[in-house]
Amino acid sequence: MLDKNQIAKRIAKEVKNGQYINLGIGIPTLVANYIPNDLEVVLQSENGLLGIGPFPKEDDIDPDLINAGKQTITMTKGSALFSSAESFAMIRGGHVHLTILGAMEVSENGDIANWKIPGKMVKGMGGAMDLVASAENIIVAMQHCSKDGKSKLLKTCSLPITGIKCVKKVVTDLAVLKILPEGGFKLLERAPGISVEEIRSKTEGRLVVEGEVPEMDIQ
Amino acid sequence: MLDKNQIAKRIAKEVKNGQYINLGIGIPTLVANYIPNDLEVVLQSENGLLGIGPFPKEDDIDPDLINAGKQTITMTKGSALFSSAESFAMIRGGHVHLTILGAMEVSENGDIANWKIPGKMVKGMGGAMDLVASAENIIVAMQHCSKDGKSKLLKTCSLPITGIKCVKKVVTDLAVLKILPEGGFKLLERAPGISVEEIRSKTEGRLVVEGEVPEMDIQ
Amino acid sequence: MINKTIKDADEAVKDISNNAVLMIGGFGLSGIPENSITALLKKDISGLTCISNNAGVDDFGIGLMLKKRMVKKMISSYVGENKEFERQLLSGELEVELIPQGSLAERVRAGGAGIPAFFTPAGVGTEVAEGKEVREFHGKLYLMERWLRADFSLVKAWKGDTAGNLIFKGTARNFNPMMAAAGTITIAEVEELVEAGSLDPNQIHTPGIYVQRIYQGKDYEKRIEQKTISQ
Amino acid sequence: MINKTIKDADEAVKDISNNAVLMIGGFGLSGIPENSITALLKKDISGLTCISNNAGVDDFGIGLMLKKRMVKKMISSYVGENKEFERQLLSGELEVELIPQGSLAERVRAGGAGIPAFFTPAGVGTEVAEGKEVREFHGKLYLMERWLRADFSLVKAWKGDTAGNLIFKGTARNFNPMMAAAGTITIAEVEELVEAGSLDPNQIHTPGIYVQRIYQGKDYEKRIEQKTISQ
Repeated sequence: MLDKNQIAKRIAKEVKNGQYINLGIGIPTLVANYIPNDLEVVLQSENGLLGIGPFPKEDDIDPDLINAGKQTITMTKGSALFSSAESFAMIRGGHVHLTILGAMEVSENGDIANWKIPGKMVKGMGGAMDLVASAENIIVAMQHCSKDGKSKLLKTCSLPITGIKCVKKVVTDLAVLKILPEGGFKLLERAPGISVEEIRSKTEGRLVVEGEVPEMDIQ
Repeated sequence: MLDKNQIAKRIAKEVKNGQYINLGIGIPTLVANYIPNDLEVVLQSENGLLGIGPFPKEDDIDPDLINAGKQTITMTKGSALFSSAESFAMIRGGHVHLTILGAMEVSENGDIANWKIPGKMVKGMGGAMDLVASAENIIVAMQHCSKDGKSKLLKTCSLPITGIKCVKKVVTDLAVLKILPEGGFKLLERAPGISVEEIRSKTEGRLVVEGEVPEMDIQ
Repeated sequence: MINKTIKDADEAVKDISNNAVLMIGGFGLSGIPENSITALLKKDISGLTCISNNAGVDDFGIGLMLKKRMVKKMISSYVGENKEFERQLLSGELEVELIPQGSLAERVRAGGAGIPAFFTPAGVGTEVAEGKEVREFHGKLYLMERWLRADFSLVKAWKGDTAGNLIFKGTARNFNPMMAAAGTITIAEVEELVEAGSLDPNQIHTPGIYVQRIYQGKDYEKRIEQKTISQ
Repeated sequence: MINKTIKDADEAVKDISNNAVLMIGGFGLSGIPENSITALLKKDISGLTCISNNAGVDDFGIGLMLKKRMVKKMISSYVGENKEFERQLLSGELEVELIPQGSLAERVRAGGAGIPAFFTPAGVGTEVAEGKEVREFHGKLYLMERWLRADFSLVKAWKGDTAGNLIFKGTARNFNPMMAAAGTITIAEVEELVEAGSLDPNQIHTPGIYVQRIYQGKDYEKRIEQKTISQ
């Protein structure tokens, strides 16, 4: 079973040279730590920055420079600042190649729910609805099951959804799964030591298994 | 009968303190020369400038600084540069208070034609259609009649129109006329020495004359 | 050049009264109009509609206006980080309209730019789409969204000049430029107010045409929500 | 940072072929991509659709492409100042779509921003409205206009860096930023190309994400159409 950093590490392998990438809050933010140094990529912050750098040293903190999670950040060389309208013009216009975000539920046809639990929690969708409706490639980082053991990979989402038919791939603590165009979670890789049977028992949506399923490489 | 500069001079009296103004090509451009110095106004150039200054001295010519008529210009203090999208956002959003432009025809309900003569001339509408559809106050500067003596103040425009029910006032070589909300040219002022009868005979659209019509003050 | 300078925050907000619709710039606590909010808090008004990406935190920013019960309705994309907000929301005391962040940014931009409606893919198939027109373009579904405009827009810039031109700094720009354009009366507070002619016209983020009042702000706290450092 | 630098104009336009849809920045002859146009003129291609506010003059800019009969269709707001253009138009050799300048600017912006359609008042009641949906909002009539996108956008900036970030100068900015965002492949030529990190991130007009290729231009003529001086 992978921990958060291992999930992030596995997702980092999906990143390609030359991509502009939006990382959501939580596990997705950790992905930045594992992107190989030989890849040239640019991280977008939806509050108006292309070129997120590492967190600042104590002396370099600038309250006028934060990411979408309101964390203090720095800028890389060649970065650019802009308004929120320009930021979402980029996202909506398909200029951001890859979006990595967390989810509370994903359905077998690629629907995602991550913004609201009726009666319990309403923080708002922030930029998530724009991101999932726009990016050409959307990867979800999440736990395979909730804390009380219920599958979060479902036939249909039970929570209010954030977007329809948009998720392309899911990386959980147990597996890497691709959403098939015709619907269904195709099992691509297993976490080290996790059996296909265990994944099947913890996946409520249709699981598609073809041939031998390799273990993930998270080195 | 007024010459071009006198028409411009008369229109300059319509300008109010604190206004943002777009001046079209031709007579409207001349208006800038007659705006009283004690008025603070800002001239907009639709190709991306707020704060048009005087034409440059020979040594100050900058090919990267032109107005919508492609003339070399200068900038006033406190000016701002922006893109064409931002420029028309300003215009469409109603932030420009006054638009002064030329016309080939104006109708008694405020329609204007100034961009095309079928079969003869098609230069394009440029920014005129956006301006007339957006500005809260539109004043037309034009000759009362064409070179062959035909009235250009009509019941309905004969040429393809640029905008409907948008012109508020017309200043010609013969008169100042207000377009009434219910339709019709209300004669406000006569050019020095021009009789109401002459104006009536040269106005094809409905002319409304009430009481004594004063002569223009073009000092 | 038209001079937009006024004395201070109190003068800036003097005619904001009950039931006004306000836009308030900022993302989280970054780039919020601290002085104008402080001046508003001194006034005895209520029934406000606030359009702002966030709702501040419990003891800073719009959070203080919520605590004082000045706000009838919030229009935002994200309102976490705020217990008083959550309480008023769950108890029904506060009306809340949640909008995808990009739709919010674009609806405000459309308000300033005179575009009454446009189509966006954000929210298709979700509860955000309820009651909205859905239309297909090029094989993809889009929602029709309307412009947002405000009686007053409160924005905060880094530098500004007496003609109302504004320059923002870092990610404190965020919603401020669009809100400046979408307010009938736009009130800008700046960290540094200079004479018209002192700023490079090529570097202006918000042209002065959008700003009706500008003043020199003071005592900026610029509170940080998530101080994060690397060792 | 991703490096977008390429050698020169010839390399920049090498894969532009017959029937491509191009956007070309500039207003009049100001801010036009002189080097990219010159490189295009060396190629043996035709059937191009050119989206550009103007069509150059007889012996400069897009006018030269018209003379060489490379262009099948022009989409512009104003095409005066060009006799060859007028001849091809009146003879029917050239297809022309005239669009109000603000609608052109906004349609290009919409293309880059992923907004397939929006409403504008420009052209209501005129022949521009023919075949377009008309709708009333807040008591005023508006036309629905669609986005414009291009296979290639040719833009010209003052300064640029290797990451593709652009800064324009004066009124030479005009249509260049929106066109940069609306091209599948955007080719930027600049007067001064610098290393990523040399430009102030706060002063970038076009973020590098929109630019696929950037090169150092040369021999700018910057021809003036209406030299006007005050005595």
